[in-house]
Amino acid sequence: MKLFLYVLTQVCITLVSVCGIYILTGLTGMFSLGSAAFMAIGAYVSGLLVLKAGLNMYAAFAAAIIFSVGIGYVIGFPIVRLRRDYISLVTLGFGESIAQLILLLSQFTGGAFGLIGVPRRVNVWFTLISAVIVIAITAFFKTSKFGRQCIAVKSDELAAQAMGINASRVKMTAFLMSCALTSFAGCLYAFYVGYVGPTDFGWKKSADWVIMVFFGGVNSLTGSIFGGAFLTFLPQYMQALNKYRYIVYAVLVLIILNFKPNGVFGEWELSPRNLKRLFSPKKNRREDV
Amino acid sequence: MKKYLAMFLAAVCLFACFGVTAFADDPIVIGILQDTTGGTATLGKSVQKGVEDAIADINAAGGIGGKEVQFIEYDTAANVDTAIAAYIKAVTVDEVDFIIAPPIANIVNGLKAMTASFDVPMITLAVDPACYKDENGNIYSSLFCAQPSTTVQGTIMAEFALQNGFKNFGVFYTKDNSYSVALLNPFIDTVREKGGALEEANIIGYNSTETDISTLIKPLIDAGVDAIYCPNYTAPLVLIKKTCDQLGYTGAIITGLDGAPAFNTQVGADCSNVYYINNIDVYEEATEKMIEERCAEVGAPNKYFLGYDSMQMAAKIMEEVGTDAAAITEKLSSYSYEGMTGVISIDPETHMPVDGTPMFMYKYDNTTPVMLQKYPAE
Amino acid sequence: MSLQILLNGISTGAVYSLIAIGFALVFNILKFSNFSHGATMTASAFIAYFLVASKGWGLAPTLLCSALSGAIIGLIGEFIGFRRILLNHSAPTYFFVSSITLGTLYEGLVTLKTGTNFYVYPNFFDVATVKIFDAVVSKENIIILAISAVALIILAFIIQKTSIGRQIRAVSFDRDTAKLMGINSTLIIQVVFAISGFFGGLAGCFLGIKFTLTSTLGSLVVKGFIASVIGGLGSLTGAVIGAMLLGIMEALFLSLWGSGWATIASFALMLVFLLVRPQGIAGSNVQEKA
Amino acid sequence: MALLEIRHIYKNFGGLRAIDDFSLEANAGEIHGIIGPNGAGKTTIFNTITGVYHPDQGEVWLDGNNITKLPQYKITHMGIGRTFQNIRIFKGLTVEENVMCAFDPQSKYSIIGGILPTPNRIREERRGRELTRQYLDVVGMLGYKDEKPENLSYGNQRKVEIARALICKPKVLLLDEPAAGLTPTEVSELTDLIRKISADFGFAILLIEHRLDLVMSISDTIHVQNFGKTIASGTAKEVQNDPAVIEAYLGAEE
Repeated sequence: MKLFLYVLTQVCITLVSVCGIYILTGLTGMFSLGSAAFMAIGAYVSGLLVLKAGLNMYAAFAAAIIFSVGIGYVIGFPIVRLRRDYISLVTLGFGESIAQLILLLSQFTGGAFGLIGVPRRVNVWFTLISAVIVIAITAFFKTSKFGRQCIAVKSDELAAQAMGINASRVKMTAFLMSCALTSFAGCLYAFYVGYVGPTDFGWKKSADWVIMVFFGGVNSLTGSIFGGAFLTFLPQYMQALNKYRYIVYAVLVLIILNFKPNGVFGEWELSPRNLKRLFSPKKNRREDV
Repeated sequence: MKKYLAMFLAAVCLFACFGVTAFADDPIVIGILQDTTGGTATLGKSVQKGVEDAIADINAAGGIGGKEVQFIEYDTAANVDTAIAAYIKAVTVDEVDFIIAPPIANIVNGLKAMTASFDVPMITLAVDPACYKDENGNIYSSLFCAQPSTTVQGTIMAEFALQNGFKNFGVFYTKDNSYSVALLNPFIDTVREKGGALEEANIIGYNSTETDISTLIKPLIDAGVDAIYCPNYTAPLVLIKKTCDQLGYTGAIITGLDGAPAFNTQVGADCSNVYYINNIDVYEEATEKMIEERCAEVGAPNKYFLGYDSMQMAAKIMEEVGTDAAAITEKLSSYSYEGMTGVISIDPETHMPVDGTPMFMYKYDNTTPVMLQKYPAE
Repeated sequence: MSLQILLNGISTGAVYSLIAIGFALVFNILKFSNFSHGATMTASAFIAYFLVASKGWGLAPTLLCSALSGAIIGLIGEFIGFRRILLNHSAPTYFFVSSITLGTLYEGLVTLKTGTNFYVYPNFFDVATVKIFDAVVSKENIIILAISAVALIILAFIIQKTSIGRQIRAVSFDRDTAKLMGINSTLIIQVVFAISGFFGGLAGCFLGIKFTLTSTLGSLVVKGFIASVIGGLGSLTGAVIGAMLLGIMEALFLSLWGSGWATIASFALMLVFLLVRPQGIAGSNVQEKA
Repeated sequence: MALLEIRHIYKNFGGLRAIDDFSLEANAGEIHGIIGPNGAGKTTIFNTITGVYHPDQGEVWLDGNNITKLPQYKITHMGIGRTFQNIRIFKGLTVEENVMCAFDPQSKYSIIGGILPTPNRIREERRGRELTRQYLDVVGMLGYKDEKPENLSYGNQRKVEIARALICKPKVLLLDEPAAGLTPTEVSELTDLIRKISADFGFAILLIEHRLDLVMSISDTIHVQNFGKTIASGTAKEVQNDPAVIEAYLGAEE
């Protein structure tokens, strides 16, 4: 049971960042390989604020998120102006630089040893509630004017501009949302594990989140959440075949990408309307959205 | 129809995840948590084999107090999250009596916060003293180390280098590797105390992802140092040695445990200028026999023997006090055990071997290891 | 900036250019950066090590074996990872995700066989280095330079002058129209993946020789990605120039500020470069019309 | 000072001169047709007005403001709505959401409203939905509001684009070949629709169209473009028998 709770916590923390990536990549089609760096910023800043400055945990979380959004704003400027395929490169470079900064500021961050002794004040219920709140926020974001504008910019940026949508501001909002959520995930991680290692936030971790969104369903929040939960559970429960773990993981994702390209859930969204539609009698059901 | 298929597929996958593993009956169970995949798997696999062979020998000699000893292997995959999941599975689902944990400081730092809430005794081989203390310095009760700390190793290497007439030192270490950083200060402080020359400019750190070793190490060679201290893993060490040869560096290269054999064959060139430290005296007759018989494809023989001794020490203690966790930890905190790597006596303050634990300095004659000195000298 | 640092930069740049060529080829035709290229390099380097190098044959057979296995892996990769996505006309980001997953799959298979201990190629030359004034260059680097130069010339010739080259350019402009014009797009895409895999094999083998052969060697593919972007996505000559620039720049920064600041400086420079000239050195900037 | 004034704009791509000294004045309620052979620079004129790119020379004034150098989305806010030559509908959004997108810049709630159901948001979303339904009804597409636009017929997609342009509350509406690919019945439907919206909303309409019967029947003034130059402009009758126009279309008389 304890193991299930531990893995559940990990799933909740991953879902918080997967929601951020869903807004950035799922809704707005921007591809970042550096989002894990914002998780690192969130973890280190909140940890240090509590350890060195004695702030209470919630104030430290808020400060860490605001700090990450600030950095996101600075790095966001080039991102919203550049062509789509450069975004992954700029964020990749940014992620590597943050990893170096963490090592260089070793007197604060503990350098290669990582940040030790962060008080473990976050339990599984805290992460569960945070995940539910973040999912709700993302769902509201998607159905709001911001969500629509993101999808419009993703589908056709020029036409969106012609309809009066400020594409740069929309991309910036989506990017800052993803920075905020991934750094919140970082805070949760730091205060659950009690230790933040410098090398756990490379570009492979950002790529994993994107794979989770695609696996579940790039246009559907429900799909991304399923993708995040399933692909986090899988490795932990495959301890037995540990050598083959990565192979099974990769084969599974490849199958989904090849045969069900828009993910296990496709466009389907868990909404009361769709549920009613799914289980209503066959005859009056038109092809659902 | 397609939608039902997707829902069914999702449900099956989620259900498959909750399968519960079978529960072993009541023999003594040892949890072997090691990195068998990822960057440090060579070390992890060597420790794992050492512990397995020790358990085989113990069972051959009648087990512990007549009870058969079994083991369960967990792969920590050089990643903190996986290590924690494996640890919790070991202590809760499989309820192991004793854990042998990886020799990697990052992993132990990640695990130690968890050990406070479970009191299963755990021996690890991470040599960085910080791994055994929480942030205000008090020791985790059920966490122990069976290998001399980096302070011990760093000091011995510095004393050895000074005694052998090296004067002007350079340091080339891996910044993002906590093992390497932990071995840094003991060496530097001892050299500076005992009159060796080591300017700040000659201490160069680089990243394990960086590949242009020639550009990085050139300042040291230009500074004309007569010995470069390289506390890095074996793979980068081979590269550093080759680059130094190419750049025409003839001074000494002093490495940590990772300069031990298999390094010489992988360099495939004259290693006479390489000095390294080791926990075992390979020419001591029992050790030599064991290396031939069992360590054919073991990547790091010294880690094999450390794993072997840790398991034997744990077995001796459980022989005396049974499998009650509190009794084991209490006994272990001041226990002393004579094994293949010499006498391991745990210091209650640091839960690490006291400073007197023996270590051996080696040199290569072309590519064959030559044992030079035993520390502390008899 | 001593001669040695310059030579180090050029030799790093040469390896990056082999990676970048493989990258630019695939980007040229499918408009996405193929991140499984890194794992193709590692896998073919390991295959060459086990089949040829450990038996003591010379450098040339090892390189050939590595290049050919790279080509084969490229073909397999195209079939498993990208064929169906191509047919479904999905968004480029799908290619990206499937290329990363493909990379994880290859890396998993490689670590399955080799575990994670590292291997070292035998020394192919008795005297490994050549002295130029006071600087030292290893023979491998010279060969890498020669091969990437020759490869670039041959490739440029194929792409510009031969009918296969014309078809490749046609498919890279518009896959579907090329199909309507009677070009077998799928075959052409396979050819491109084979050539890209060929270069990946070469790059992987040289990486194994220059550095030790570990299963995580593939992560250097990121350098090829940066080089091909600086050079202008899709253009081969741009990729090689970008790679050389990146190699020399890294060596310069490393020698000036040491490893930490060097990464940050190269990121900052890349950022400025992209803002000033978004289409890269040799790329073309097509104005999107309504 | 007319509602929309285009003063001598020039635009070239490399050596090609796409627009060579084009001027136009349009007031509320007027319909201006722009015709000419393919490649005459008609769509380039629309792109330059709406800010996809900026003219090399000359100025564009709307309702007394100089909008020449404004970014695209700002020009739309100033009151220019447009449709596209080849349909550019937002995939992944339903028909209703497509039109709502054009309304969103006017809806007043902040990011807080974006992530929480604040009263502001609920009120603005409802206002948006009502307005969208109203405009969809104008173009007769209300029944398809929950459909995916990609599944609709070509004509219906065109109507959604028009509804989307209308909701921008434009002062000037730019229609880029709205009748392209339509069946004759759909063309007459479209003609009535254009007349209706011009009458109901009273904004100026610029219309690019190859269907000369449609253009001639509803345009007040017509501008004929050829290789970027305006070779003639005036009422339908004047333009019809202008020799330069005939030559451009039917080739010179023997």
